[in-house]
Amino acid sequence: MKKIVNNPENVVDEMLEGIEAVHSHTLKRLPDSNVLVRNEAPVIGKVGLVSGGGSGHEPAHAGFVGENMLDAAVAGEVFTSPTPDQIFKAIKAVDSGNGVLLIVKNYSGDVMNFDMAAEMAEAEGIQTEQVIVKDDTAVAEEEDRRGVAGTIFVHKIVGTAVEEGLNLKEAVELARHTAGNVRSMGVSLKPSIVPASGKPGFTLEADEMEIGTGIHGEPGMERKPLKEANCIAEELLETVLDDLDVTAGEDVAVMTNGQGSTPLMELYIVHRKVAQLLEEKNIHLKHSMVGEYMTSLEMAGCSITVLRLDQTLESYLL
Amino acid sequence: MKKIVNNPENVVDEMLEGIEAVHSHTLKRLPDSNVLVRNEAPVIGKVGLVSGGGSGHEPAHAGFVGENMLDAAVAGEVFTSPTPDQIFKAIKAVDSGNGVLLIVKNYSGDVMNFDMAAEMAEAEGIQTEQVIVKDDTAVAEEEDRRGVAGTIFVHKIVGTAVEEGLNLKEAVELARHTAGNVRSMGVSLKPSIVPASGKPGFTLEADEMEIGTGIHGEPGMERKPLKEANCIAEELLETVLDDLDVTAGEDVAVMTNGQGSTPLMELYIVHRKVAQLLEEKNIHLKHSMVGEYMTSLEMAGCSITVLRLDQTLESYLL
Amino acid sequence: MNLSVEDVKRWMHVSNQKIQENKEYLSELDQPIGDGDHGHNLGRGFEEVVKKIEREDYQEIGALMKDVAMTLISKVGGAAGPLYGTAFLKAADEWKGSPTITEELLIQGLEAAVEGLRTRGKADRGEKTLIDVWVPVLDYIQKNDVQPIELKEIAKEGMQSTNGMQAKKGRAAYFREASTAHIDPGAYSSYLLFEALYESVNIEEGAHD
Amino acid sequence: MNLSVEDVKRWMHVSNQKIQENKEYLSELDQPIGDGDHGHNLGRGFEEVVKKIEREDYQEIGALMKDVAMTLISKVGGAAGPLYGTAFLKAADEWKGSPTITEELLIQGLEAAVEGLRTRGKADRGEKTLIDVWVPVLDYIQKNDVQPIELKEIAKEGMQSTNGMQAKKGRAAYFREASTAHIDPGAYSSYLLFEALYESVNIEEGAHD
Ligand SMILES: Nc1ncnc2c1ncn2[C@@H]1O[C@H](COP(=O)(O)OP(=O)(O)O)[C@@H](O)[C@H]1O
Ligand SMILES: Nc1ncnc2c1ncn2[C@@H]1O[C@H](COP(=O)(O)OP(=O)(O)O)[C@@H](O)[C@H]1O
Ligand SMILES: [Mg+2]
Ligand SMILES: [Mg+2]
Ligand SMILES: [Mg+2]
Ligand SMILES: [Mg+2]
Repeated sequence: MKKIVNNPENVVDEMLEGIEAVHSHTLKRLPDSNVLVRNEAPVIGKVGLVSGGGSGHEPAHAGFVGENMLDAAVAGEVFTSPTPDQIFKAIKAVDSGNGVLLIVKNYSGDVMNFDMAAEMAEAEGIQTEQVIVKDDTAVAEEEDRRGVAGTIFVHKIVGTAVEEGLNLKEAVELARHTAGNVRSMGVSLKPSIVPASGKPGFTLEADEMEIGTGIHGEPGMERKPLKEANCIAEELLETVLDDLDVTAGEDVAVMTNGQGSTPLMELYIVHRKVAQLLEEKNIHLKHSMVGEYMTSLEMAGCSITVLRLDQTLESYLL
Repeated sequence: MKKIVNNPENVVDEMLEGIEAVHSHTLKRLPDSNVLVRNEAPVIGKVGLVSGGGSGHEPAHAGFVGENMLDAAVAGEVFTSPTPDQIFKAIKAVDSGNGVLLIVKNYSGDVMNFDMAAEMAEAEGIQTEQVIVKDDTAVAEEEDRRGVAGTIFVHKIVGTAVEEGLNLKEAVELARHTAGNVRSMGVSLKPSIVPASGKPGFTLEADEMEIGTGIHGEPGMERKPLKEANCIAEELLETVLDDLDVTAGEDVAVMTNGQGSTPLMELYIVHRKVAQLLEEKNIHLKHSMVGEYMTSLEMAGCSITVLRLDQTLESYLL
Repeated sequence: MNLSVEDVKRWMHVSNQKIQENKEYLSELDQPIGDGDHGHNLGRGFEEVVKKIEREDYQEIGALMKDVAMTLISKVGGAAGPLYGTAFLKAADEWKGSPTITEELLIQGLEAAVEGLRTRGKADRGEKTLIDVWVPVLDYIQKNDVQPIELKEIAKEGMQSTNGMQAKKGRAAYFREASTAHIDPGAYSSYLLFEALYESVNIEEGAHD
Repeated sequence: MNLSVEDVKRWMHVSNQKIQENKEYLSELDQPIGDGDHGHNLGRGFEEVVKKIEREDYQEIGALMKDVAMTLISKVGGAAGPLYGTAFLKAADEWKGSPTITEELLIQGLEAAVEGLRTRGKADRGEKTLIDVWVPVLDYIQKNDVQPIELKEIAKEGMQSTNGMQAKKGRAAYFREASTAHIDPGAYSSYLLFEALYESVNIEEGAHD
């Protein structure tokens, strides 16, 4: 394991200290917690927005705390859901009496821990709602789909919307609407290594790639010989467009996301092909995002996320 | 070689197409060139700002084209300086009659190619000036020092300053002043592989790190056993502070830069220690930047850049 | 089989011991069909549980069990944290105010725990989860005069039965058919808890000889 | 030794041939003390040079050499591009308007080229660069009645002399002492250019036999 860390058990705590040191203009860490909260929280009159999950996906989620985004992000251990007490602290810190919306990636652990936190909040009279993001097209069964990079679109769109005054009920609807129109698909070339275990989550031969890996290295749909960038772009994009049933004439936003160690150069090469394919299909690419948004430590590979845009979504995104 | 590319010979061209597709609101690619130019260029009344270098360092330099930053970035082949004709195209595209400042990283190839471009510009009556950034403390001889991540501070500070109206002479002075007060030092854990060759630039044992590697994998100062993050942070920071002769009571900005495949988590863990050490020394950390600014494809490791701030530099940076 | 506050404390101590001893093994079970952290997650949690209950002085089982549950909830994380946390919390509710767990209370407590597991995890028998241990154990105590050793055997069979099931819930489900020929790590840790229960009453009984 | 437009064209063709044949070797020389691209950089450039000069019809050497120079400048990049580009450009200036390079013009051209290399690269003899080939060659033609084969031998000696020097300029300088026991790739490619010159006049002379 070749990592720049101190004691592997302290990586999350030390990372959070680092984040707080750098971004103290925007956020603060709640005492004795793994919760990063926007400085202005609770914003009076505004619905609170909380997300979180295991660590190792940086900049998700702490990097998305701020105006027009999240009010708080809760960090679990590496690739491990945060616990309910932590999530509950975040909820309390951001509630201004207008209720709190929890944005959850669909992993059993996350779902259950956020559920318990919501119950704790309810017991103290704080109103919460949850939206479970299930954008990973790699899993056949819709209910079992994982929440991956598409989650960032939910943060952004709902973040802007609640800043503009949507109430909790409207925010939930918008969040579900966004989540319902976003799909992702990834490909991995090299695994990541969790600091505490020092072992890779999976292994691949020198000429293999895995289509559809999850953001903790969960198995994908197919393992096959590494293809060139254009083929990869086409395969990922087609799968996603197909699943989302996007047709000619529609508007989309696309995120080409790096999994951690993929050079920006490669992401742009992939995105170039995505843009070309969309143009050929007469699907309008209204907004592009290329970079690292939802990573898996030093995993190599990328994912493509498509969000079908309507006027509402576009107005909050752009 | 495990990369998401098509024909390795086309990586730069395809990357530039991708960048143009994504950032068309900000920049355009000059026809038949590897030059990306800000849409508003030439900005009337403003000194033009051009930088560039080999590709593979993304987001440098194309990612820094825009308001308060560069007017144009010239991309060479991977890890290879761009040619004078390309640089000259950039100069012509951004000159509004107020002259053009070239920001050059101190590599023989870059220096000579930019020199020739400046001569071409002179032959056509365009006034240019150059600032050569030599921030890499790893090289003993000051004249031979490489230009690395510190270059980004020059882009940002001079970019803001010329937007506010500095003339060419003032811009050169400010650029030299910035370059004179910035120093960097890196550590590498894993090499990168140039797509065309498919071979790593250097090799390291599983438990080794190299202190002071250049951004193309040039040798550093010392190869030694991998240390923990706090030790690495301390060694890099001390070397830089020492070289720059920063003393208690002074103000600095610090960039903790990832070399390509280092998780953000590790960068924050390093920066945490940097912030602590500075506090202990009573050096005021006024501005922190943590992330990937000057990469080397998928190299693993990080660098620390310190900029000594005075009122002028601070006013343009913050 | 009646359990005093001391018995339950001992149960938790033996549980912790077993989880620590099997920490690596539990994580190894979680490696091929999960993310290889189950033993470490529970290890972290039970270590805190015994610390917590040693610091306190309990007059009744409810308060003790609630501390166990809350500690697991806040220290384990992942899927196992809320599951075990919920199970113990629901049982604690049933045992509130009781200085002893009678057989009747044991049934009530386990019923509530299993109900909690089902609601929390939305899993059912045969989906290759810890449910495949808890449900047969509950069945057994509902229908029989409880013999600790039998209870342990039932738990063991339930754990073994997961080897051969295709996972439908949790991370293991992503492995589809590849998940089948493995023991479920959560089932194994649940078996350890019931084995610990058997051993802690047995030590007790031995002590009375 | 007088060189016609055709001779110079042939020189460039033979140069390209040699660079292409030695492309991998030149890059290998550049690997341990540079970035392993010297052969590929020059290969890319000379391929374009021969394409360019085949398309055009030259009446005099200056125009031909200027095209060679501009092509190298725009296609090679790195350190070698501006260096060779400058060298040929400066020589082209001296040869402007001349349909033949006389020995006197050859001296003037090479003087200008070496002057250009020095100004561009700020390197001097003994710093392990292509200068260590060009300077002895210039010395030789300044002081002798040029024999092509001797010129080639001088270039070869210059190239070999870099093995044992510690690099002071270019990427190789970062390798400090470790750069010493290697041939400089730029010196090797310069040797190839002079070997090509020797061979192209020799073919010519052979043709006249
Ligand atoms: N929905 C569920 N219902 C019941 N048990 C579950 C469910 N999801 C997971 N489990 C149990 O949790 C165990 C995994 O726990 P653990 O490894 O600690 O969590 P994680 O999967 O978050 O890493 C599985 O072996 C299984 O027994
Ligand atoms: N300042 C200099 N003066 C003279 N020659 C130089 C100088 N810098 C580099 N060279 C020559 O250039 C050669 C390397 O060329 P090349 O590998 O194509 O460029 P780069 O170093 O940019 O990759 C060296 O072997 C050396 O002969
Ligand atoms: Mg886990
Ligand atoms: Mg090079
Ligand atoms: Mg697990
Ligand atoms: Mg080279």
